[in-house]
Amino acid sequence: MSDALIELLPSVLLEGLLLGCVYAMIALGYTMVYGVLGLINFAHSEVFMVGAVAGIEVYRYVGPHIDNPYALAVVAMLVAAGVSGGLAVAIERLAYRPLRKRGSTNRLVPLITAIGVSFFLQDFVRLIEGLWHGEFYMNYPADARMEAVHELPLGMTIQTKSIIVIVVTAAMLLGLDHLVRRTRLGKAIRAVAQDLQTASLMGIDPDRIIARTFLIGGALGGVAGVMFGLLYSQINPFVGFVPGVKAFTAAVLGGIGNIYGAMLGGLVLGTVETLGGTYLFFLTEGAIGNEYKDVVAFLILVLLLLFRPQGLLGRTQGDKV
Amino acid sequence: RAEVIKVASASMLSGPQAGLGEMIKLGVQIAVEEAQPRFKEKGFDLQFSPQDDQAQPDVGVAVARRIVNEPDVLALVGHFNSGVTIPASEVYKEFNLAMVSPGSTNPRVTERGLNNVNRVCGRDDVQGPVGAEFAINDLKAKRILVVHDKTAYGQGIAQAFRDKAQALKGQVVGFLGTEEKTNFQSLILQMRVLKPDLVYFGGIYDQGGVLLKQMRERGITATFLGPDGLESSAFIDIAQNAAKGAYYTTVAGPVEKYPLAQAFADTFTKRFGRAPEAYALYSYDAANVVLAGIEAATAANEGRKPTRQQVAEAIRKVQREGITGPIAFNENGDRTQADYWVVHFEEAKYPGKAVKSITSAPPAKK
Amino acid sequence: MAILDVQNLTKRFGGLVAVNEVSFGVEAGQIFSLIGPNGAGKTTLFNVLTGVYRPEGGRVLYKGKRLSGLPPERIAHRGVARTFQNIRLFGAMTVYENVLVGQHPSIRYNYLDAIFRTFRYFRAEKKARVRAHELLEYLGLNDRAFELARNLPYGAQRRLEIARALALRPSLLLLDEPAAGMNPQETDEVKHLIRRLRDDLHITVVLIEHHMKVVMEISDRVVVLDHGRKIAEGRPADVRKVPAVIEAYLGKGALEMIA
Amino acid sequence: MLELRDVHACYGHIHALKGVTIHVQEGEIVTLIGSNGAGKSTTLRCISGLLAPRSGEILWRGQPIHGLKPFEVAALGIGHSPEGRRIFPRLSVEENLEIGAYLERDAAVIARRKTDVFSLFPRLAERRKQDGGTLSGGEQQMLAIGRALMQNPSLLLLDEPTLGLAPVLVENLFETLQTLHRAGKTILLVEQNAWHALHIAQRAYVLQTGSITHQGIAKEIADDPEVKQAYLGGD
Amino acid sequence: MTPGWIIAVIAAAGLASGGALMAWPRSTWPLLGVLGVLFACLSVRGHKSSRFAIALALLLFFIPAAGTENTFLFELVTQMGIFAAMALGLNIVVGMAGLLDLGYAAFFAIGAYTWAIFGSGQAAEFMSGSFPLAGWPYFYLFSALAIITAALTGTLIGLPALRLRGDYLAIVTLGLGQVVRVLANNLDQPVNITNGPQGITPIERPPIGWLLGFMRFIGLGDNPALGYAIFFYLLVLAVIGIVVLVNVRLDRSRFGRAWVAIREDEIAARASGISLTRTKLQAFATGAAFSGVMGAIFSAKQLFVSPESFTLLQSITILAMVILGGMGSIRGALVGAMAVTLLNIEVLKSFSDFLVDLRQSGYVLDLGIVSFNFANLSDQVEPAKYERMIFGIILILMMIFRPSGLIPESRHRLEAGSEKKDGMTG
Ligand SMILES: Nc1ncnc2c1ncn2[C@@H]1O[C@H](COP(=O)(O)OP(=O)(O)OP(=O)(O)O)[C@@H](O)[C@H]1O
Ligand SMILES: Nc1ncnc2c1ncn2[C@@H]1O[C@H](COP(=O)(O)OP(=O)(O)OP(=O)(O)O)[C@@H](O)[C@H]1O
Ligand SMILES: [Mg+2]
Ligand SMILES: [Mg+2]
Repeated sequence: MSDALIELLPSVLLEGLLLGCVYAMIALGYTMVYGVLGLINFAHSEVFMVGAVAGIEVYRYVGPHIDNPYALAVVAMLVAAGVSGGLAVAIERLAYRPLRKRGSTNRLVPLITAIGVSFFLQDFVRLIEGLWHGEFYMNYPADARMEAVHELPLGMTIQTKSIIVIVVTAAMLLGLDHLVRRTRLGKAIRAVAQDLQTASLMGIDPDRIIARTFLIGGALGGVAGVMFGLLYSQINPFVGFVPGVKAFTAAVLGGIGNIYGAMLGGLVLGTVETLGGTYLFFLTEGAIGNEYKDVVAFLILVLLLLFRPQGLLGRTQGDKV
Repeated sequence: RAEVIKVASASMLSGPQAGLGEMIKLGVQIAVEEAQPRFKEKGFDLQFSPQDDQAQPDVGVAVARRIVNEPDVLALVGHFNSGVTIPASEVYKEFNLAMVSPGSTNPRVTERGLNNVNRVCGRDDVQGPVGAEFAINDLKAKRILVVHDKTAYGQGIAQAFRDKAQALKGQVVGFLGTEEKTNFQSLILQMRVLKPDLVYFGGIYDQGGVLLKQMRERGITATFLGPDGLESSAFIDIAQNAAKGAYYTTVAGPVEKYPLAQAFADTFTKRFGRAPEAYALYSYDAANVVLAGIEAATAANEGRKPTRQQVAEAIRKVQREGITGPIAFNENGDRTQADYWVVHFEEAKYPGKAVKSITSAPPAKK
Repeated sequence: MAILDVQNLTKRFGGLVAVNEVSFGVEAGQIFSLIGPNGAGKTTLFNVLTGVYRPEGGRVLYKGKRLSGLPPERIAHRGVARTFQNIRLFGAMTVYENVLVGQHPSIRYNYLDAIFRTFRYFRAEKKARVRAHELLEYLGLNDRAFELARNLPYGAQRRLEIARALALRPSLLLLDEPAAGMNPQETDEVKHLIRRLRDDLHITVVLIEHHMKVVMEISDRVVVLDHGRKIAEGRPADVRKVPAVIEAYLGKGALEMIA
Repeated sequence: MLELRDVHACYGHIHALKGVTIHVQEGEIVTLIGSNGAGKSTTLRCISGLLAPRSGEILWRGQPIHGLKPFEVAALGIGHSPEGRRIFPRLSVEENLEIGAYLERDAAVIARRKTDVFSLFPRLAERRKQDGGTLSGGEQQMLAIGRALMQNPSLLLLDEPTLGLAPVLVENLFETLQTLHRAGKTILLVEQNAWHALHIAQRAYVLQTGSITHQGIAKEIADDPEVKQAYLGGD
Repeated sequence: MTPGWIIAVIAAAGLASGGALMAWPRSTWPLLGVLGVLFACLSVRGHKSSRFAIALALLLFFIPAAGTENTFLFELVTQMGIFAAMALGLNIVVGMAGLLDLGYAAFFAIGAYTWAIFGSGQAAEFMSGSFPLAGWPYFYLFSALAIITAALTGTLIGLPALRLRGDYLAIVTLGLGQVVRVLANNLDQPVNITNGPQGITPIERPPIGWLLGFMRFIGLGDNPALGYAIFFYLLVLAVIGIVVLVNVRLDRSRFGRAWVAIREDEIAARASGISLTRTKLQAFATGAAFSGVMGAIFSAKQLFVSPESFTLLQSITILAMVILGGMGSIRGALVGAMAVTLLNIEVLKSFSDFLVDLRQSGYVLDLGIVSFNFANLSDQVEPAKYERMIFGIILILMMIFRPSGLIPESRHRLEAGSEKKDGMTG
């Protein structure tokens, strides 16, 4: 038996990596908004969901006209990025900016707003989809070419769509890193994040920078939504919640506000979850199993944070006494 | 002005399970709309009051308290989750309000012997064993893996399945619970080690379909069997080609055996623009039982509006041919004789084909 | 005997040695000043003394007992109070509450006393309230007692920080640039205040300050830090003649100004 | 160049400015002195758009600028080094400076300005990569001034730039301001160190609880007995 | 201080709405009136005893009198009370001490299971003895025990949280809250402690012979259903009274000040001799205790507990109550809990019932230019389905228009008031 378990390990890690990619993409959205506003944008899980739904609509309406599944996936991702990015900007405009303008400094107030936005979007999407298609459970159509299985060494197998997910995630991360670290916009984002008022004294328009941050984070969430749909097929207006919480956890695990942290946190969380979910059952000889995978994931989170309270890649507060 | 009689439905209309809850509501709505002319003739204005219990016990209890304090409500179809039904029924009991649940299959719902609580669905401790018999005797399963969704429904039925399968000398290689809704990769990895030839999934189609699809994608070929939670056209939409060859057990008989069901499906599709799913059938039946009970009680009351007590007594005595088979209740409120069917998706198409019928009565009161 | 004895204290941040083998002693009842160029390590030294940072080397004795290594709250309980270079008040609390919080260690009653409002609770709270008013009076903040601390003007905030520190009933008080941001007249007031703290309340004061007028006029003893090292120590009049101090810190103009 | 006419400003119900009228000519150093809470910082905040005046006008080269947002004011060439330094704590020293030159897109110009700032404050060059938030108080002050200089503004608003600086640096700073002045910069300087400020300024205003009490040539103000008594420390 | 005539108006409104509620116990408007008056009693200043008297009259006379006709009123106020206690507890942790806790429902779960396991046959599954523990002292004993277990768990959860700041703390509490729920859902094997997803039922309720006797005496009959509705109503009111009292007293003691101080500035607080460890743990334990005792009451009232009642959503709802009411404000927490509960189980439901009725009656809204027949409303627009959406919108609007809450924290006024009183007496 134990040989079989060891043989399984590479496959388990590969699955963890895939799940981690989805978490990471969502986590990036959390981290970016957190970075700039210090706000846990709970509505981000709904931005992600809307991305997934937008992707479905592409498959519904554009799908019949495009025969190339890869091109179709790319179109879906682009549209989802646009829709989710736009939605994120709209949320910022309508729900968060009025709060900023009223000079509220309490960070929990936007948190509650975010929850309100979340509730609203879930049922709103449901209403729209219901009126439009009479149904709000949606499925990404299967395409044989996307599902094709490739053999890898060590008994691992991978599907074409999974390869796409990994490649897209890597590309997005590199692009984002360049943007934030090297460009003027990136520096402005960080400056606004740390002191909005002073940043505006330097000639930076904070509203614009914040809107762009939401745009980028939202677009990433939209792409993540399509990736999620491709990987796991089923989508509904409530699908954002669980991955949202996990991704937020991943963002914190990696050190919230830190882009590489979000990435690493996502991967670690995806891997730990898959490892726990797979092996607990065998290690305890069936006494407990998959149902404890979140417990394992969270306990590891707690342990890691005990030793690194600022998250894996987070920096200690630069706050001087 | 005509006297008002209200029938309420209580199910989850918001949140992740809203799809199911909505089906329940729509089933009742059709039944009420069909009955309205009949009631009008007798001088009653029959109305429908749909309620949202959010699948949460405390909201369910609050809803129950609202409903019982609305005197025009004479009976209720609902709730769905056993976890909500049980505490809510305690409230209904205090006010003698009859309820007929379309989907609470947990044995405890009726085992408490309350005389206002009935259900038209099966019981976990019957349907599970029916599935186990089929798996061992007909499918000749050698290595069985039982998976469930960690809900009262899914886990209850899976336990009953496991116990029966073991009693029939089947080898159950694992009993796994998961709250996961979308990513079943770790279960599938476990399957690669456990090598089952049959996977029993205790749960609802929205998870079951995804699990099945991912299993097939990863080359797990074990036969897939589940309870009536899988009964839905959405199961096919989700699992797509992977649905081919799957089985499920159900109380709702095949359309060709129950022509009424076809008529209902047509009406439903025409009215709401989509096909009904399992719980719409159950709730339609439940609503008709409720309405029949009210009509009987009215008749017994010389055409005057009956009391809740009278309605509750009448509902317990109803006997009628429903679209899911004949309906009559025993002293606990369970269906006396239920026909269980095994349905097979020979193609990835809904509905599947009934391949076996097993008649079973609820277990005697403990 | 020295009330505070700093021995070979070292504090590093990564490669930077912010405090480098610094030793000195402060006698009870002294006003002791710490000066030096920006970034010399003065504030860091305060932070080590009050337990915010752990030193990498050396030790601190206070009344003959080891202080280094203790957490800040324990050090506060021992009677060492401080103010901060960047003002740190409890902004959403009133001026008066700030001073009550400052008395935390000396208000002695337990959880159940608070819930059942026992005699002990009333006695302790009463005492604390009276003392809070005395302190506010002493620092001229009485008429602003029920304003939120964050709404005070800068100068008043500085005084409130001192009041809060005094609430601890310290025998050693560390003041980090108390006269920063004050105009000459207000600076004079601070000077008198510090004298009074020593003379009336018998508190030993360690002072960081860039206003040479204050430092030179009221200090009994001065230590000069530069790049984390002690470069001079002595009476004010002596220290300000040390060429290294003039070079690194005072500049020539400053001398003229004091003179 | 800059003109404030009867500006009133409030924080909630606190009336902080009660009709302030001042003006600054191109190329001069004007200083604003007054005791704590007099409204000096508030005046600067009104100019740079951080606080909208309740009433009154602020004119920049004849155009009204009250009601503009801070970043719009900055784009006009008004640089503000705010009270309390307001360093970006988790940007490095270098990045803090670069943010100061946000409006300048030419990398060569930015590099040149950076060199200038580093030669003014060598300590900052040493700490190029250190996080702004971990600098000592005085180092942060240098960085704040450096950052404002990076903007290369036509009008520089400085709010207590010497706060927390060592005496030798205070001296250097005032010399620098004079150098800038000679190079044609216009500076509005808020200072507690009135003696020094009046020394280098051409004109001065004295602010007392929200109103201007004295104004005129800096030297004359410095000799005014009342001012002397209140702001220059008696004798 | 509010002028006296306003108090008189409030009293008159209380009388009017209370009377109306007795006359029309099923109508929403008088109920809103009564709750509005209670809200007013909480929000005006001064006249302590008059306000107290008005509130007591409503709570102990008018509402019970109407409640005997419509027991939903008891349910509503009882739920409000349960949530209010939790909001008060969370207010200590989040509002006062500034520790963002997203797993607060865990303590509620612990309290609920403490009684559920022993107040039902469940305990017999894993230990010997005769269960359920029915009869006089047990329920009260276990409610006290629930306080202790919840407080202990609070301390345990607080321990790893000590080193963490802000949102790191939030995620850890979120995680640990999930762990408690997952445990409740899974501890049915290998040993069956919680009965897993099946939940535990029936749960014993304390005997209420005395109350039934009293009800017979005043001519209310002895229907135990009504009796228990009244019993839990009174019990929750009493507990809320105690919780508020404890809260106020802690708030005005060195403990409350220490909580606020660490929220405002940890470093300065430590320099003032406040131990972070101790203060944070005290906050966690106190907050948890309030939730624990209500958990025990909840389980007895519902006769049923299952893990579904203790989700992240529940924690978030309580947090929304605290913020909506006004962070750090005791009266705010009360009002926030009242408002959210009222919205969720009464106002939104009445509203959607109303729309459903409109539709069924084929009502035509005629605005001159456009007219709309409600009967044509698409079935997708079932009002009952969108209660949460409306709740979401209300949350957003509330935050935009009252960002500091319905009754903001007001430490200065509080201290000024108490000081004046001290001045008069001493
Ligand atoms: N947390 C920290 N991390 C890294 N470096 C630090 C940290 N705190 C202080 N430093 C560095 O240590 C040196 C000493 O700083 P400190 O604040 O003690 O100076 P100071 O003498 O108080 O100066 P000032 O008079 O300007 O306040 C400075 O160069 C500063 O940049
Ligand atoms: N954010 C604020 N909220 C409320 N009142 C404020 C605020 N900022 C300043 N004030 C008040 O406005 C008045 C003017 O303040 P301002 O900061 O302009 O004074 P200043 O002259 O710069 O004093 P200082 O020398 O202390 O910096 C003061 O009475 C102060 O208390
Ligand atoms: Mg310093
Ligand atoms: Mg100022």
